Amino acid sequence: MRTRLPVIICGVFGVFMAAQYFITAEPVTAMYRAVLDWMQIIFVCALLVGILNVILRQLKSAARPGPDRVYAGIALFGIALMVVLGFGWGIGRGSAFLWVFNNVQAPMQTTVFSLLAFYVASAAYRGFRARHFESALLIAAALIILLGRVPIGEMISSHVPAVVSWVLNVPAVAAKRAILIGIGLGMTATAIKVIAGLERAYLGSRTR
Amino acid sequence: MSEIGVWITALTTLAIYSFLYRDNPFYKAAEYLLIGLTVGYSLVISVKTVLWPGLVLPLVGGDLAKIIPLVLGGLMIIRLVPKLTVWSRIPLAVIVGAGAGVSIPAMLKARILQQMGATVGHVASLNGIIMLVGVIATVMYFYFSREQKGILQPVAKIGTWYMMIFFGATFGYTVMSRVSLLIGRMEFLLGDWLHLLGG
Amino acid sequence: MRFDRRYIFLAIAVAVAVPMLFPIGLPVAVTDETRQVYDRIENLAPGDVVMFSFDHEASSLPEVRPLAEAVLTHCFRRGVKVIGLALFAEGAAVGYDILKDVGEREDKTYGEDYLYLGYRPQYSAAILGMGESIAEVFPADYDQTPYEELPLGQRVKSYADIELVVSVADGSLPTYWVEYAQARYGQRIVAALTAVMVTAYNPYLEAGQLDGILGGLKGAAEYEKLLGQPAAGTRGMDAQSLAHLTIAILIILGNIIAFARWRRGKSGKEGDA
Amino acid sequence: MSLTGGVKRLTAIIGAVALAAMPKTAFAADWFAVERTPELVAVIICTIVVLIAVLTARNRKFYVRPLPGLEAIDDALGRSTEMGAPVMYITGWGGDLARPTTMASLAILSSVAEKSAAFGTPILFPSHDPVIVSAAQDTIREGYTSAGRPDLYRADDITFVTQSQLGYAAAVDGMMARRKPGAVFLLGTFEGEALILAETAHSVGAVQIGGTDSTIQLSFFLVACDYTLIGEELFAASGYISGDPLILGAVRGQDILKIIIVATLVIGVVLGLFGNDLISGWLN
Repeated sequence: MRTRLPVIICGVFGVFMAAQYFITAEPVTAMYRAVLDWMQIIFVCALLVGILNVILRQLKSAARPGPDRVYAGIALFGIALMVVLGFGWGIGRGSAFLWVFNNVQAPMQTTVFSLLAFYVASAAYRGFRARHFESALLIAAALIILLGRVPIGEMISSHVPAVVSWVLNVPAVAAKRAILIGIGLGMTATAIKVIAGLERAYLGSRTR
Repeated sequence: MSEIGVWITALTTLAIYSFLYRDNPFYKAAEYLLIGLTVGYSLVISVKTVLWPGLVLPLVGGDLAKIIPLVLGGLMIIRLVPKLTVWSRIPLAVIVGAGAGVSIPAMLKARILQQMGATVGHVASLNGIIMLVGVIATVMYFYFSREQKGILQPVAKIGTWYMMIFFGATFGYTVMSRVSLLIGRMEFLLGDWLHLLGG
Repeated sequence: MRFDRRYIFLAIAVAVAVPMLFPIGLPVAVTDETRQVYDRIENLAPGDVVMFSFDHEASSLPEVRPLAEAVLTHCFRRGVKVIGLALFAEGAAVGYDILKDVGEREDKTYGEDYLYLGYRPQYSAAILGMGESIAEVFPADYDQTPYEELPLGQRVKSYADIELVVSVADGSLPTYWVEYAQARYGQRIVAALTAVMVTAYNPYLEAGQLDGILGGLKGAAEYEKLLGQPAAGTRGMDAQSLAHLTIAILIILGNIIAFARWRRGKSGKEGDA
Repeated sequence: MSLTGGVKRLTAIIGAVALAAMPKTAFAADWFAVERTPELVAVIICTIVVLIAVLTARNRKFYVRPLPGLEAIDDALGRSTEMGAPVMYITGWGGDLARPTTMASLAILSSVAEKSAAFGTPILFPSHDPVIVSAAQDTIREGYTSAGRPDLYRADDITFVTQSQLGYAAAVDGMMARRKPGAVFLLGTFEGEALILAETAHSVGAVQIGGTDSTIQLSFFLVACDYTLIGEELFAASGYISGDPLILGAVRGQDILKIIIVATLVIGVVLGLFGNDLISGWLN
């Protein structure tokens, strides 16, 4: 039962979900929508477990003396704030919940995102080394696009934009297509292995 | 945006940027605040938009079909009891199986057939030929059953050239978006907060 | 010894901040892609309706807001009516702000010249549904006024009454617009995208499934130039150029240093491999 | 008759036969999505090829060429052990458990868990997805147990952090700065957070092994990580690392499909040059 039942369930759902793609009959599409719905609810239930674990973990470290209790307190405050505002006064427009989202959460997220501008630069400095022909190509392509897409490139030569779009639309697209084909094959093969019960790492079991 | 909002935003923004110097208490405080807010946010949103209208209300309304997701979700929740974790394998199997099943035709279409179709579509031009050579060489780069020797070696080599151009180009154009984000934050710090920008 | 990367961070911060404080005013050349979008709007007749869909998350706002503002301004100046909506929850409040800001700046009346529908989940269903009836998908606008009580709402029933859809996006939503609204209802579509997404949509433009693509902060700057009204996009271009240049220099510098070390190692002196 | 004329005629005949054989008429039942026939054919071909390759693999072991990224795993684990540091394993914010990429990553995780347990080095697994956490807990616990070190398992190391992409990135950054892992595995579907994590991992001195199916993030991994599994290599990796003959058989199946794809492309192009768009029509 520990692995057999899950593997059978996995196989049944796998075959059904692959088959429904080709079938237009209403009972099948209704079942398909139901399964999507179940997946969503399973996810939310797992989310509740996850969130409960986060809260317990923070409570535990808030209870322990030491500098970490302050941070745990901050995290708990954040959770409590959103929960109280969200369940107490709603999440619609003009609500305090949205105000916190717009003025605190969203700008913080954008700021974390913008750290990338710095990281891109440091990765560029250390990662691009012309050790052989291939890496020289990598660098050349990066430099062309980097400069060709801002006013500076247009100042260097009026042909730059044309070169940029050729690189982006011909060789780069060819490689991207081939990589996508490879990934598609890998995904398909993995999915087949999983449905056939050959790959069971998600159950923690490797042996058949 | 009210003045207090601007100040809160500015302080949290600076706290996050301070990580670029090194890890420090301000960053750590911002990090925990962000964890707390985002966890609270997703709790509220998922209960209010999924669990309540998608499970609770229908069940209360007598929709017996919802007993299945109730059971599956329940099996997930009893993971909280360590001895019962084994039961959560059933909902996990549903997600993995259904996900694998859905992805097979979808991936074959979007990642393989459409890409092949686009390649075969317009070959009667120099660019079309350059493209075809690139696709075939790069696909063969991923041929695993043999060492890259003999005929496979030059083919895989050409494939790497194409990939390097692609990766370089991707890097270059992604930089644009990332820098724009920083510009946006700078506009906020220098303009909305410090009022240093004209206009 | 490893180079302290914090100098690199500092260089980027300076490259972005200094041109904002002291603008250089680098000339912006307009690309054909941007001109195509501009001409598309320019050729609309006053009274035509354009739908603006805010299909992005809050975190990409710095990039998409200038794009949306530029095109919206153009529409309002042409006397074109605008219906806004959001297919991502995070875009909902943001879209409303942008639309209201530009609408008020251009002296337009809510309900008559523009309106905002708000957010609907399940985007494929929403896009398909509006092909039959907008009022059915959005019974009321964002302020809970019944759709059909708004003057613009009475006039615009479905895609048949809409000249053009502008999808302001940072992800895959324009694909859905093409696959559902364009393929099924023949709706014409323009995509205003973050720079990262542009190459992903070039094939749609080539195939004629999109009427135009406007991409990234550079696209916004070009559009502002065509409008003759420099704004956020143009302001950002100096910083954008300088940051790109800095990164390019860093790549070259990294190689020069590595090469010098390698030479030193080769000539028998101490050096790292 | 000229050569081109002959080929033209031949392709026309082949085209007519193929058209007649097309399932449009055969499956005209109203419950079948006729326009999806090409996908159906592709699904059938893929399933047959992969399953046959797997079944043949029972009798003979297939060769898979070594992938540098995978050979580096042992070194990375060894290095972590020497430093007395944990290893960190991340499946990427862009994927959920329903995505085959995540499944492939978990398969690699199970081997990594077994090896790291043998070294006595714990794994940190912060995740954005509570369902992945549940699966990973089972995977890691089982890996530790089969290496004889169930005592290494701590549920608190394999945890849900937050769903938010950038909240998650900020938290993992902090975790890396404080726990200083010796090796960081970034295997799965990544989005914008990819480089934030890879650069921070580098700054704390960790060996980074990256691999993703996201074409945009691949370029960042290639530049920032010490080793990168490019696209499909990530999927082949689970067969290679487990050494399981049946899973190696599936890799063999992928290779056979590649030959079929290349052949189809070549035939399609040749037909196209002679004005026959049979294959391109089918694919589009």
